[in-house]
Amino acid sequence: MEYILSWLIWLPVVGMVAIAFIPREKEDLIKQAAAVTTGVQFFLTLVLWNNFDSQDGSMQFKEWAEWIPSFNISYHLGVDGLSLPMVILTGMLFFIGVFVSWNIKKAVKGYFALFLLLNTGVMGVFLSLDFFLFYIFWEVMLLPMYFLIGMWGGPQREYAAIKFFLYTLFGSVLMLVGILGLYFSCGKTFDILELTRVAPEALGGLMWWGMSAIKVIWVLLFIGFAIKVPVFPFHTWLPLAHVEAPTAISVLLAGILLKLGVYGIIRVNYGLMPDGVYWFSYALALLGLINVIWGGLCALAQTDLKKLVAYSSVNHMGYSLIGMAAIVAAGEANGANIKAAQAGMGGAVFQMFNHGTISAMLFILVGVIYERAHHREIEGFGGLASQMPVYTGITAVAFFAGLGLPGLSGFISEAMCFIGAFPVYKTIVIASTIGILLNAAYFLWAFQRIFFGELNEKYNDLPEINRLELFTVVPLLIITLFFGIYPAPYLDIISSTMDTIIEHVVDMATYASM
Amino acid sequence: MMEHIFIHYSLFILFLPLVAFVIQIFFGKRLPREGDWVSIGAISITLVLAINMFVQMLLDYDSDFSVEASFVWLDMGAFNIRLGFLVDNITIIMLLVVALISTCTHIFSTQYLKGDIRYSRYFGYLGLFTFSMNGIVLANNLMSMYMFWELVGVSSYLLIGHWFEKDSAANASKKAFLTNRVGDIGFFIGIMLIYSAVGSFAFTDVFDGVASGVIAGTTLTLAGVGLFMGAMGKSSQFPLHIWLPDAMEGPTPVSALMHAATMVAAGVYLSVRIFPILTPDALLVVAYVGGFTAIFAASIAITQTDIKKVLAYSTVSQLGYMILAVGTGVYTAAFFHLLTHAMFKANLFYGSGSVIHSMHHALHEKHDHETDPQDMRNMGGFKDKMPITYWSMLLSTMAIAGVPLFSGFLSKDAILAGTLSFAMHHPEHFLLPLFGFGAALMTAFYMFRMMFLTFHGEPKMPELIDDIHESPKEMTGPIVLLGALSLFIWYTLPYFNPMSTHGWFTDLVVPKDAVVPGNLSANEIEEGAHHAHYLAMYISIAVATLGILLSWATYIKKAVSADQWSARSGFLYNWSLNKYYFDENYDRYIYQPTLRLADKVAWIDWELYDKYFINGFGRLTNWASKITGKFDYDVIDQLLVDGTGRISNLIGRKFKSIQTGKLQNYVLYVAAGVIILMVIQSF
Amino acid sequence: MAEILFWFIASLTVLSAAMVVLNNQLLYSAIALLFTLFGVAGLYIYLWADFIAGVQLLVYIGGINVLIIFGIMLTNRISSVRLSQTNIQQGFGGVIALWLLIIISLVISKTPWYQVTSAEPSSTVREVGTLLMTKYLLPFEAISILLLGALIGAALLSREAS
Amino acid sequence: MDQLNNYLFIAAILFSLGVFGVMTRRNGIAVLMGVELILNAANLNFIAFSRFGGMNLDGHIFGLIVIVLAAAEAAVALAIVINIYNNLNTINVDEASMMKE
Repeated sequence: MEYILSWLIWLPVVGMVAIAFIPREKEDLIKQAAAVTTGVQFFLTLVLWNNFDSQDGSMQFKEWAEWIPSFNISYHLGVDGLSLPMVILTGMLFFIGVFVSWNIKKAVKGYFALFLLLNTGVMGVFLSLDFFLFYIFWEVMLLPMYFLIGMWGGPQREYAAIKFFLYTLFGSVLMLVGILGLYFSCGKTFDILELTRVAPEALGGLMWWGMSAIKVIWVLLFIGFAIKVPVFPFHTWLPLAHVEAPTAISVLLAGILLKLGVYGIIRVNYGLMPDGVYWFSYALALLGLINVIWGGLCALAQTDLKKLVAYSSVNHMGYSLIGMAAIVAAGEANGANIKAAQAGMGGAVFQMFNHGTISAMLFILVGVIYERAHHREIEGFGGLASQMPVYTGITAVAFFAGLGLPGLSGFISEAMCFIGAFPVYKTIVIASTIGILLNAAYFLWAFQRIFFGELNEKYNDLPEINRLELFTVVPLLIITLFFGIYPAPYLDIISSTMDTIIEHVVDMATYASM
Repeated sequence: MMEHIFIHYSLFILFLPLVAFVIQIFFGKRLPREGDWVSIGAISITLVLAINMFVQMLLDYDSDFSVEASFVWLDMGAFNIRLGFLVDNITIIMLLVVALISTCTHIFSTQYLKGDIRYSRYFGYLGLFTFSMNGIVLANNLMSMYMFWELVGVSSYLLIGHWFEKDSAANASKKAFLTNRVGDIGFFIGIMLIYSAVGSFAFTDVFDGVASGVIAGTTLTLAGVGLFMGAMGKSSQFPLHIWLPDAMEGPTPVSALMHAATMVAAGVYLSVRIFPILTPDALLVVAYVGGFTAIFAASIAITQTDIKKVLAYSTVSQLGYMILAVGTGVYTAAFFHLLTHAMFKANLFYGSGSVIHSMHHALHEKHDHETDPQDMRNMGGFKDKMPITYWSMLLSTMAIAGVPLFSGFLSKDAILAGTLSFAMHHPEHFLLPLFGFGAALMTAFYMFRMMFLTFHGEPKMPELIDDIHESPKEMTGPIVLLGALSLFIWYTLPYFNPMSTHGWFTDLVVPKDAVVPGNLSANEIEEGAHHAHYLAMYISIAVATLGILLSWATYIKKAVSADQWSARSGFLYNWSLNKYYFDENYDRYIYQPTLRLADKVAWIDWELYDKYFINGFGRLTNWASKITGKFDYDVIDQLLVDGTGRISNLIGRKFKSIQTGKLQNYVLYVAAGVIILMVIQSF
Repeated sequence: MAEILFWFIASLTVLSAAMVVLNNQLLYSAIALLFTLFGVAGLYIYLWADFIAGVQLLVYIGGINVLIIFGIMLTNRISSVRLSQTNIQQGFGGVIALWLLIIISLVISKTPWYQVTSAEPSSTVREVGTLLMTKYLLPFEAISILLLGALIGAALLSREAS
Repeated sequence: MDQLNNYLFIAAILFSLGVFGVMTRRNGIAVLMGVELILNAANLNFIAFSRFGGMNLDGHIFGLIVIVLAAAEAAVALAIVINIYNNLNTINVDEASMMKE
């Protein structure tokens, strides 16, 4: 148990090295190796969950080792209720991702090696508590993603990959500047826990070029994270990257990588700059609203099913942003409404997880139909419900989960986000409820066009979803259903940590005007 | 209170249909008879349990009976949600209604959908619906009510779209869901308004909170109107009424169960539940929406020729009545009407289903697939061919028209009395009773029009009449049962006065005081209604008679020509026939603009913002790099660097001979270099 | 006696080393190298390094030197071609080497070396073994992997081009 | 014989001879022999410093490592020489001067 976090991070690298030694012709062996690696990692995440103390809102399983002492950089890992669900999600989706990629034909060896490298990067970001380490893992993620999209993607893959790369790089450069700003103004440390302690005071009142340092750093870091979320107007890489990426990569992109943005904002921006939270929360809610409406409208207009699902991600992450903004409800100025803050933060974090499972499911399902029909034009289908009843049923559940049907997990988190933000941002929340209508509209309309009506003659021998595909999608379905009916296990994990974060933000903020 | 036996019953009633749903979805196709017996068995058990509860309630005869049980569903510390059951007399009655109609529908469907390709799925969805509906009925808090509310919407979506090969069915199902969602948004905003003030979802806490004044005034009005918007969506009130007529694309038993008796009544049920927190302003909104819907839908029903459309608009109109009753304060009357309406309207739908069924078979015999089996213009003279259907439908028609001795008379009378008394207290709202009585007149007219066109007169398609048969007993059974339940006697026991609603219902469902400070108390409302009772009764008997007579004169005696009248009324007739062009206008002013907006937004996002703005950065960088590249090459590279290079080249050529490529020369130079360095160092 | 033997060994080492680099007959050079290695092993014994001396004998003389001789045999047709070789740039090289020697000698003689007198251990094998298994375990492992790699690499390099 | 400088001088001579060999010999194997001389010189220094530096056995370890390295190096170098011989039919290093331009 002692080094379990390190194991989680480095296990994929071991798998990658192992794959490097397998001759490229033995494709099955490579796939099996990847499956075993990710499977073991997934199992370890479950072990971690089992040993996790959900009553403790602070960091657990901490590991610390000196790394570059001259710059005060250390190898510092830890997990809390915010990162644990994401770690489990990562383990699960990468495991499933291997099976989604089972039919990859081109350069199998390279694909799975990069796949596992990506895994290490993602795990590392979620677990590292040193900013420098965090940044390194953040960049480690970027490279395999670039190649995975650029080499195994669709027709426009190079364009999509380079766009993704530049967009994200732009964000991470700003982030790096922010990190350095923090480093030099907060006692030359990269340790996130240490920064969380000292930054609120060290930054208070600090002025740079006539601007408050908090604002500057907040904005720098926020843009870095916002590109990943993606927050309007930094979202346009997403549809393209999603559409061009191979199915498994879309799954991971939507399922995990988008969560890094929200995770980063909560972990870093909220932890280090409580005053910034108060300053920015209105904008956060507003951006959430724009995400919801804009994403919803764009999704409504799409003719490509995968692009629709991609825009639905923009829409869904908007709810998360709105929920996050609710943390200010706990402040004195807003009546110390702890209830609302808990609901909003819990909803935002729950929404991350739910969107992870639901969008993963949606992308897998899009992949299934694409593999059979070789196109994704919504108008090009029709009447598939009578041809593929099982597939239709599963897609129906996934779509209903996407449009926030009670009984499926998406509803609870969306409702919590709204309930949390409502006392503080009534207008924004009321306006964004239009989003749930748009949600329903674009999902149902697409569903009708694909599955209802007379069966398109072209597709009267389309095979039903097969066992491998069922194996990838059914677990997600079960999770969605389970948390939709009984969300308590998830909320148990996060609630202590959410309390810690809320308390921290409320207590550490100076409420000085900036 | 958790131990109360009713809670256990409720658990079974709630979850048995769900179990049936799960079994049907996963194993239905493989079971004998496609597993309809599983669903019927499950639903029958719930019916038995519901009857048991109902009998218990009658035996106890306690108007204050209420048990509650809840559990923590979601807990984050301060923020937590408890879900649970609230069982009181209203719940028990409603459970019985749902279980009864649902059982009838299940049995009816075994014949109506015989041989359907998705037979087992259909029964599964019925189970899902019954589960969700029971969930709404049993909810003790707004949150679980909202959740089941949406689930009901989904089961309705699935059932309306049962024959999804037809585009009209697929469209109707989507329309139903989306229109309901509009209402649900209001519902959810209402919930949030209340929760942010009260901090709890449970009805009891909400009532306490409102009573203590933590939420009042405009906010409370808005919250009430928000919650009522949910009811508007589900109960298909103007202007969200558009989905219900289209929902008739679903199988007729479904229309009977959901779109007549139970699901659409959920809105009324919600209004009844939240009645205590509605402020006078909110109530006024409710009353006007209900009243207008009642007369508006009735005026459409008059001209419809599709038998199910007539019934659909009639349902909208009757729901408007109930909402009107809630708005005018006599909410128990609304619930009473819900109860009676559930019985007779379900029966009317069964009857129409029976007619359509045999029309369908007759047309099938003739290999005629063009003629619409639901169009009343193709019917007529079925009375002798389908006597059971005819007679029991007649009972229900009497009930809905408000003929004394029938159940509808009692409940309608109670509503009209409440409305009248409200208008007496507030003369400025004289429109409300006018809406009520106008609608009553039209109801009597169009319902008998439907009966006459279908069952009386000469057959319009004589070639069919030989093939028209009475439906099998699985279908006639429910029809007879519910026809019988249209009689007044069942609702007034243990009393036998056909002119008074007094009976077990009024004894057990007693109006409670509103908790909003300053509202009229239940007693005051009761008093007023009581005073208006006889006046209302006379008027309503008069308008019902008038309506029936008019109808008789037009369609039996032909003393009045319907065609002439319709020609003479000009645009009014066209408006009514075309449902006041609501669908067209919504399409033109809401759907299309939204889609265009979406296209526009997507275009801006993709073609403009991304291609020009974001990629503009790329192009800018590209351009800048070209400029710098040119500068780099022409100036720095060619002039400076290459200049240096040329000089170096010159020097290099001189030293070229040193570069022998022989390793050992290099070693030698290295060693020499070391020595030179050492010598220099030593100085 | 020991003193005389020491000087004998020292001169043997130096002289045979000179033979190695100066002799034109390749095979003689190899034999001379053998003597040099022997001499160095002898010096190790004077330095109380019995184990290293043994390793020197085993590895250098038993292994490397034999390997070199094999190399010579393999790359020269022993019967037909003369087994000699020629030197290049001897003059320049000699000057450089001499200068190196002079400078190093100066350094050696000018530097006040830090010295500690200590008792002669009975055997160093145990200590060396212990050190290898404890303090120097990682280098030990690394060097063994290196050796393995070198072996494989050598085998790969010298096989017939396919 | 109990003088550190004696050993150092011997090592210095060996080293110089080795360098001389590496610089001047044309035959690859002979160059290799020069390298071996240099290595031995270094090793002698290690052991000598160990002996006069308090009998610290770290030097011995380094000596061992150097010997092993020498073995590895000899193996690879000879393999290369044989390879060159196979390809160019000579092992004179100055003839294998493809590095030149």
